[in-house]
Amino acid sequence: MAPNPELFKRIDFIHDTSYDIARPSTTYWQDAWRRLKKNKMAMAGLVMVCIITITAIFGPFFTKYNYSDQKLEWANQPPSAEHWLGTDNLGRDMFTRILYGARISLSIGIVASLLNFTIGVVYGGISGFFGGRVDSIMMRVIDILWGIPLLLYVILLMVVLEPGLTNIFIALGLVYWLKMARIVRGQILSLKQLEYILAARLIGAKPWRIILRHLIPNSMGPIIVTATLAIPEAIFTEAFLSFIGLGVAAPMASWGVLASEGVTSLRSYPFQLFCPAVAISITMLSFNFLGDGLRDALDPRMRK
Amino acid sequence: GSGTTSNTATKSLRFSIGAEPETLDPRKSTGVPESTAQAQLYEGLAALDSKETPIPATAERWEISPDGLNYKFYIRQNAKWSNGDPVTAHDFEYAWKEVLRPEFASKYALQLYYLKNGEAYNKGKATADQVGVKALDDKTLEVTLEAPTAYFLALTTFHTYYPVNKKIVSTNEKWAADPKTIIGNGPFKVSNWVHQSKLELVKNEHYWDIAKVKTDKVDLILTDNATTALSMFENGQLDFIDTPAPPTSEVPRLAKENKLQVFPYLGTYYYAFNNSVAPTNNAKVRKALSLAIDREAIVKNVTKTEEVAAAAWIPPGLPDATAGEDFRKVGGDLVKYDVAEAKKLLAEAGYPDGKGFPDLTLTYNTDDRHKAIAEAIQEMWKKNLGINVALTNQEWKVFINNRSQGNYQIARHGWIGDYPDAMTFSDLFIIGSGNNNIQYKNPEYDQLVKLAQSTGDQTVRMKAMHDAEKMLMEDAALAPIYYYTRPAVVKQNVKGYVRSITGLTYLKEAYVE
Amino acid sequence: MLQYTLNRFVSMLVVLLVIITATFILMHSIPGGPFTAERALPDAVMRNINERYHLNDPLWKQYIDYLGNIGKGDLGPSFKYENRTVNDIIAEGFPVSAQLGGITVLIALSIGIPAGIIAALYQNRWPDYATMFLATIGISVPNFILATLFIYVFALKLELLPAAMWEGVEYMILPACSLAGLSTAFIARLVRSTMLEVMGQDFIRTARAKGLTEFLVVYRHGLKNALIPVVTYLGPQIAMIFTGSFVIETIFAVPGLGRHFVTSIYNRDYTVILGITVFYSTLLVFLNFLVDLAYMLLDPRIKLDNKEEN
Amino acid sequence: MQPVLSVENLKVIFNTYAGKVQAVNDVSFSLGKGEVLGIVGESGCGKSVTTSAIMGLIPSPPGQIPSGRIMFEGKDLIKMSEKELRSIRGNDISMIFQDPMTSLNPVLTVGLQLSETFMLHQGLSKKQALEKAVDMLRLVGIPAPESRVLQYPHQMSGGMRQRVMIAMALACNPKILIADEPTTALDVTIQAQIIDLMKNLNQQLATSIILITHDLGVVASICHRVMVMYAGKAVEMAPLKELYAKPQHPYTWSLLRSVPRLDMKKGSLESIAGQPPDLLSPPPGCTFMPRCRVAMEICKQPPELATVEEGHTCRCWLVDENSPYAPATLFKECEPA
Amino acid sequence: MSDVLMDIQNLTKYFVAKRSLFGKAESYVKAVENVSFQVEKGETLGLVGETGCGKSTIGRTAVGLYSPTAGQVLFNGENVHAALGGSNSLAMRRKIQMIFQDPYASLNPRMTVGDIIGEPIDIHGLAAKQERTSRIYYLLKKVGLNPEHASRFPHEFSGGQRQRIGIARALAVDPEFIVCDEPISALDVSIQAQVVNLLQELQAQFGLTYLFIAHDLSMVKHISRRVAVMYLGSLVELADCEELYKNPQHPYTQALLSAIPIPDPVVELERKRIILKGDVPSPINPPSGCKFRTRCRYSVARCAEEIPVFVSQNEHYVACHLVKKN
Ligand SMILES: Nc1ncnc2c1ncn2[C@@H]1O[C@H](COP(=O)(O)OP(=O)(O)OP(=O)(O)O)[C@@H](O)[C@H]1O
Ligand SMILES: Nc1ncnc2c1ncn2[C@@H]1O[C@H](COP(=O)(O)OP(=O)(O)OP(=O)(O)O)[C@@H](O)[C@H]1O
Ligand SMILES: [Mg+2]
Ligand SMILES: [Mg+2]
Repeated sequence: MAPNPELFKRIDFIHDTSYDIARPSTTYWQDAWRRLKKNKMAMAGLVMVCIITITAIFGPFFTKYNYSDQKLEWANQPPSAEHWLGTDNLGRDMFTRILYGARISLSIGIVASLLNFTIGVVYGGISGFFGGRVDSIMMRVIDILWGIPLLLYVILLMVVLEPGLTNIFIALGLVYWLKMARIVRGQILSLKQLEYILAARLIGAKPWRIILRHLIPNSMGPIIVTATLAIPEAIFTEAFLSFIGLGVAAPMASWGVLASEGVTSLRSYPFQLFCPAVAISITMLSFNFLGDGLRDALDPRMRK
Repeated sequence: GSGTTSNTATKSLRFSIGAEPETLDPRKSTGVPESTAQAQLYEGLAALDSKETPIPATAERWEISPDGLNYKFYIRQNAKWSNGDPVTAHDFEYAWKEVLRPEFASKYALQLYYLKNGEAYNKGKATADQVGVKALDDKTLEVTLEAPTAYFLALTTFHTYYPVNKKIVSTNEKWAADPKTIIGNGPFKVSNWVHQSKLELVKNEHYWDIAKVKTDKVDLILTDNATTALSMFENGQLDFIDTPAPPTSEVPRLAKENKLQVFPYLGTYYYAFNNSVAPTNNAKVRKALSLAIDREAIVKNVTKTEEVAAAAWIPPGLPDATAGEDFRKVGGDLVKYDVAEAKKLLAEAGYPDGKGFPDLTLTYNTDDRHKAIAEAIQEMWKKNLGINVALTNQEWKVFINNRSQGNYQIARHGWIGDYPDAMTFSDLFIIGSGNNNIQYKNPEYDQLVKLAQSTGDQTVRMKAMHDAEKMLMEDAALAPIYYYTRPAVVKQNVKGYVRSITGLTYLKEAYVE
Repeated sequence: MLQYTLNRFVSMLVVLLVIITATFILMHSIPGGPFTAERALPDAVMRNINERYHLNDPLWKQYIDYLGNIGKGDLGPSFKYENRTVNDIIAEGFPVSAQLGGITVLIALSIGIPAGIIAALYQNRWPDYATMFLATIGISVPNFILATLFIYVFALKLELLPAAMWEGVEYMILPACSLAGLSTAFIARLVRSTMLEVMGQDFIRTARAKGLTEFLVVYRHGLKNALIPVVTYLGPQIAMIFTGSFVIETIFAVPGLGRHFVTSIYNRDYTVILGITVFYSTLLVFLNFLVDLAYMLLDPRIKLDNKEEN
Repeated sequence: MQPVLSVENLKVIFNTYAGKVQAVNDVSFSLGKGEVLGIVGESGCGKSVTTSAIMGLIPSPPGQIPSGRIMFEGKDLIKMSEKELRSIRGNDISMIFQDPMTSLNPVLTVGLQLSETFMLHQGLSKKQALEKAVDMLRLVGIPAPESRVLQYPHQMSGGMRQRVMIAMALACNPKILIADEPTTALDVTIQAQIIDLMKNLNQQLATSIILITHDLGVVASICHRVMVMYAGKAVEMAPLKELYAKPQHPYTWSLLRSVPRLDMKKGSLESIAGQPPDLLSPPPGCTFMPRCRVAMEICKQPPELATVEEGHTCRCWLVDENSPYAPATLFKECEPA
Repeated sequence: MSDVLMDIQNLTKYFVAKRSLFGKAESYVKAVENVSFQVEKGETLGLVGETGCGKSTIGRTAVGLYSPTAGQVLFNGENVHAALGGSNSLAMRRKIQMIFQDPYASLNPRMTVGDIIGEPIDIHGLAAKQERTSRIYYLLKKVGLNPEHASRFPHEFSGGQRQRIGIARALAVDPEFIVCDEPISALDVSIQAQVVNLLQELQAQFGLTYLFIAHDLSMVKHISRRVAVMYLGSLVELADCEELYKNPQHPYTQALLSAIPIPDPVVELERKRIILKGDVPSPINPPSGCKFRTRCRYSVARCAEEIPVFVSQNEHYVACHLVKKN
């Protein structure tokens, strides 16, 4: 086939820009969200977290029992059609109690992770970034907070304040970010030596900007892991604090309290432990898979 | 059992007594684990038999003066310390005077205030010589009391009255810390003490009644966690759980499996009303609250350990004036469950159907059982009276502190008798009593108690105490809930132990079959 | 280096002093004292006791005396346990707790790190999901539930192991495993996240290009870069685990130090509270120092012992 | 010359959320024993990816090799198991990476990073390996190698790190050395030293070398054959002198012209107008067309690789037999004023 | 010599190589020793030399990333390090920028290219939101990248593309002075040409001043007005570009120039190089006297004893004892 000589006609050189066109540009967050959406486990986690939250908020309006309704003669019933998750030692409906407990435990979990993300991350960030004397002093403060027995100030709080959730938040606020602060600091100590931090300094980025925009995003992995750990830890600390007298008043009960009570009756009424424990585990699984997905999504090097 | 620690060869008895004893020095201790351990290591002048009557122990006999103020105890010739030393009257004198010596600072010094000048000496207002205890010779002990005390013999079975080996103790301040120097005069002696874990006892070869001791070795297991103790029991690591009591939720199962033995216990579980603050300073309110409690439902569905719904303040098991009569039976039922009456009283107090009822808080110290009871009663009050009572739980010492300072409205309370006499319950609510946490101030009541304390006449005494109790219940100064029981988890093959109503278990004749 | 160590030592003393002071103040400001009991003691008896334990002295004097004694290495007598000193209590309890803690940390590291690595290497495939599922359960099921379940299964149902007490190797397995659960799971998750970060770096590609086995690539080139968070976590965690866990020691009747942390406060056993706090804090501060040293070993770019070079 | 390595129709794509990046698109070449093949081309045209593919180091995901074969000693490297590859990597084929800072492990001493290759492939003891590492560092011209082996990468200058990378790759006398811009961070004297080193290796041990570089001077001093790449494709391949003397592809011309020479007068350097194509959606025809000064209508269709002379191939419609133009004349014609 | 922009005076920078137990430094890497030179406004000063001789260190010290061990850096008569520590450090930051040697390491892996380039714009408040995007696109185009690259991440780029991102970032703040630490060595020649053209264009347009560190002597010659040659932490020669290439005085410079490869296989084969003998000495323990003497073919006894001073002949500075006899 002889090609058409027309084809070999020179075309004038007009630098053809049609191939330079820009696709709509995405920001880092849009990009991360897109990556997150592709992660099935993470999306499953996200959906579960939403379901759990919605159930915690609205669920109690739809059960026929109240968390405090007792039927003493119906105590310790195993799960049945009447009581989906059985009844407790006073004949109260476990399912309803778990629904109400979710409100407490979830808000505790959320507060704990907020504390971690705010105080813990920022504190660790500042300490690690400035290093030297600032770091020494800030870390020694952490040592001190860590060294003073938690129980002592919890008891004091109990005496000073009215019982209720606020107390728990204060108690958590005192110490629940120490681990995070140290982990973040450790990460930042090693990251801040990197060349791109020098580069950021060079363009005049102020310390807070370097910490928030450069160092912390690059420590996201351990941060998310630590934050997701903080949730169950706080849920069970709440149970312990309730024991001291700091939590919500009975007969309202959080998941942690339900689980600790269930432990004593494990052999006779195992469902009383399993139901709250499973509720906590499912919530944690959802949070963790969401967290892991988030971690992956925030790391642009991880594709697919 | 599992192949773990079954000690069949020596037939040791593994017995859980609860937490680590604070001390094995009987003069200083106060708690249950201590006294249980000491009950195996020491022996008082008298001991309680299975019917709670004092019988000769280290003392082979005694004489009591007609006015009931003077006792002479004759100590057995063959009573020996576990190191072979003879037990002498001097040992008793020394031990008792030490308890009272102010610098010795025994927490239970008050147990010896019955002795003449005992209280004065302890307060630094008398000398040791003036105290009413004296060794007349090696084997004779003379005791003089401040006032006639009908139950003094029973008191001598109590650990504060145990002797200590003067030779050892007066020379070695830390004697009670080392198994080698813990010298007792009871059926067993300490061979090893692993703190927080176990106290190993072996037969005391020098014990005067060694013939009756059937077990060579007793391991006292020190754990205060009910679930742990139960696991160890079910795993074959324990034969007998004395303390801690099994978790309530496991009780029905244990009973069904024949592992549970429930013993009477000289104690009342009650709700203390603060008689000096509103709204519980109103007798009608108190009474309404008390009447609205379905005690039967609580013992049946909540506590479940064969407790008895309280019918009045003083529990059964105490002697009355006539021998063989029970104080409670004679006293009769003084509280009941009557919702209609309760509603009526509440209306009279100005809160018909609970309307306008002020904020009321029920405080308890954190514990599953207290919590369950509180929740149940809260619900009863809500249902029966239409009032909402808030619950608060507090850490133990904070709770005690608040309660003893009257810093509460309603608080959970329990009282265990020290000795088998109604007085151990009656004198609680006199003005100035350190344990009058309900802030009850009734001079008439005080007079009745004084009367009972000052006379040796049993009929007068008992009547006074019955009257006092009626007064207390009439005022509804407190709401008794139930009478304690003491459950034990015991293997079928454990025999021969004696459990006293005051909570002590004697293992002298116990053995594993 | 020595200079740095000395500085740290001085700051450690300051930290301890602050901790002691704060604990002292807190402890005396909460209600109840060592001799508050359900049965109120008569005033006379109370007075005698306070006299004997110097509780009548003004607080500042008690504080000064306490510091003086600490200087001599004497942590004082226990208020609750007659004839036992705090030094005794620590000397008896710590070896047990440390032994249990040692095993626990060993388990946590020897399972947690490989699990995290495996999860990272098989990111978003089933080994990852499986280990992370287990790890999440490990984190969300607290040790008291884990311990109870272990006892139920291994001691009561299978009758393989004793349910409690501390009398030999077989007694250590269940408590160590229950205690290790959380740390193992957390370490696994930490390692996974940092390994993911590290394994994407160029130098891993270089290591692979050298023909190193996957094990060496991971172990020598990946792990060291990924360990900083783990080490950070381990510092305080070891202090905590080695001084004993209240929950685990109670559940398994282990005669360790951990129980005293909580019971001494419930008992208001002032000297024990302080003594244990001092002991724990010393360990904690020291371990955090070691952690900082470990940073410098793990990452030569980290310098804590001098001011910024630039 | 019998080829030790032949790459046939290699394609590498990266799956990104935006789409598939066609980083290497149908590249074929062979490397003879003892031959030095230079690869030059626009940055981002797929040179490093091609060589990474040979090493089996395309990160996957996101990378993927949908087609192509890489034959080494009769076996296809792409189909090889990880284990087989491992025994080849570092030993038979080794590679000098482009980015020396990030390619060295920041937390290990350079001594360890060097010596582990010896321990692995030559079974040396730790001590011997470290001694050998010192020798290697000396060989690449690092002063005081005894103390340098104990240092960490961040304590070295860029050039030193690069030389460490080189030493690492030369460690085991590989059959094939892939050098991805080995001398960019080096000063000319060291560069000359390194090039001598590679030349020696090549001449004495008949090591085949693939050299990726931007420095056409370096290419001129060592290569036997040169491949020019543009946008994932090989656009021209010729023996060294031939390429410099008779470049056929317009891109090659531009490339040669962009180089400043000492004997040149100052002024603006010639550069190629426009942007390199987006490899997500490369132009349908000749990828260079949008920037080509001599484009023709037919360039909207993809050109085939055509043989100009024995051993000289070019992917351009200009060298098509039907083309009315002689590239050489156009080359002159387009020279800037 | 009226308009001196950057004045580097007796700059010395040591890194601690080893520390004693007490934290005292025992030995130092003498990266830069007593270096003085000036960069005039609007010029490009090329800085060449052996690898590891301290070029990057000078560059980094000049922009204030390292603090000098001794000596000072004046920018427009103002001490750079003092200004950066002061309250108005942003103003100084904006004036002095740097293009890093290692492109990948200097880019935050978690930021899109758009954000990397946009960050200095944000920090210095150089553009409003809408303008910001167009400015980023403008910069990307300037350095030869597509605007659509703005939403990609550094790891998705080839080495040369990454380097261009770094250049775009430095240009974002419209600096007066840029330290270019081997900005083009990772680029292919056509892009090199683009970038160099760009740099020159900017220079012509805005009067930018460059300290241009490079190994490619041809390129240095092309772009610089004057060239400084370093060896082992010291300046050995500094002269006008044409002059230096035509008439290199220092033996090291001569060796350097002779080693330049020529992109022409025919010429390249014939070229004669001066081969330097011996090993490069260590900067921890540099030779006494003239540092180059261990490898210098003309070295005499005096070279070991006396540190040669910088002497000038018509603005041609050389530090060599033999310069006149040569
Ligand atoms: N992980 C990745 N994800 C997406 N695209 C990638 C990835 N790695 C490389 N690319 C793209 O593949 C193309 C080829 O890259 P490569 O590194 O081979 O270029 P190069 O020819 O080596 O360039 P240089 O000379 O600048 O190093 C580039 O356009 C790059 O953007
Ligand atoms: N942080 C540091 N710690 C210790 N030594 C260092 C450090 N940074 C640089 N050096 C040393 O300082 C000397 C000069 O390094 P510099 O990076 O300035 O060299 P250079 O001239 O830029 O070399 P190249 O051309 O190879 O980049 C080198 O010997 C290097 O090892
Ligand atoms: Mg490349
Ligand atoms: Mg450099």
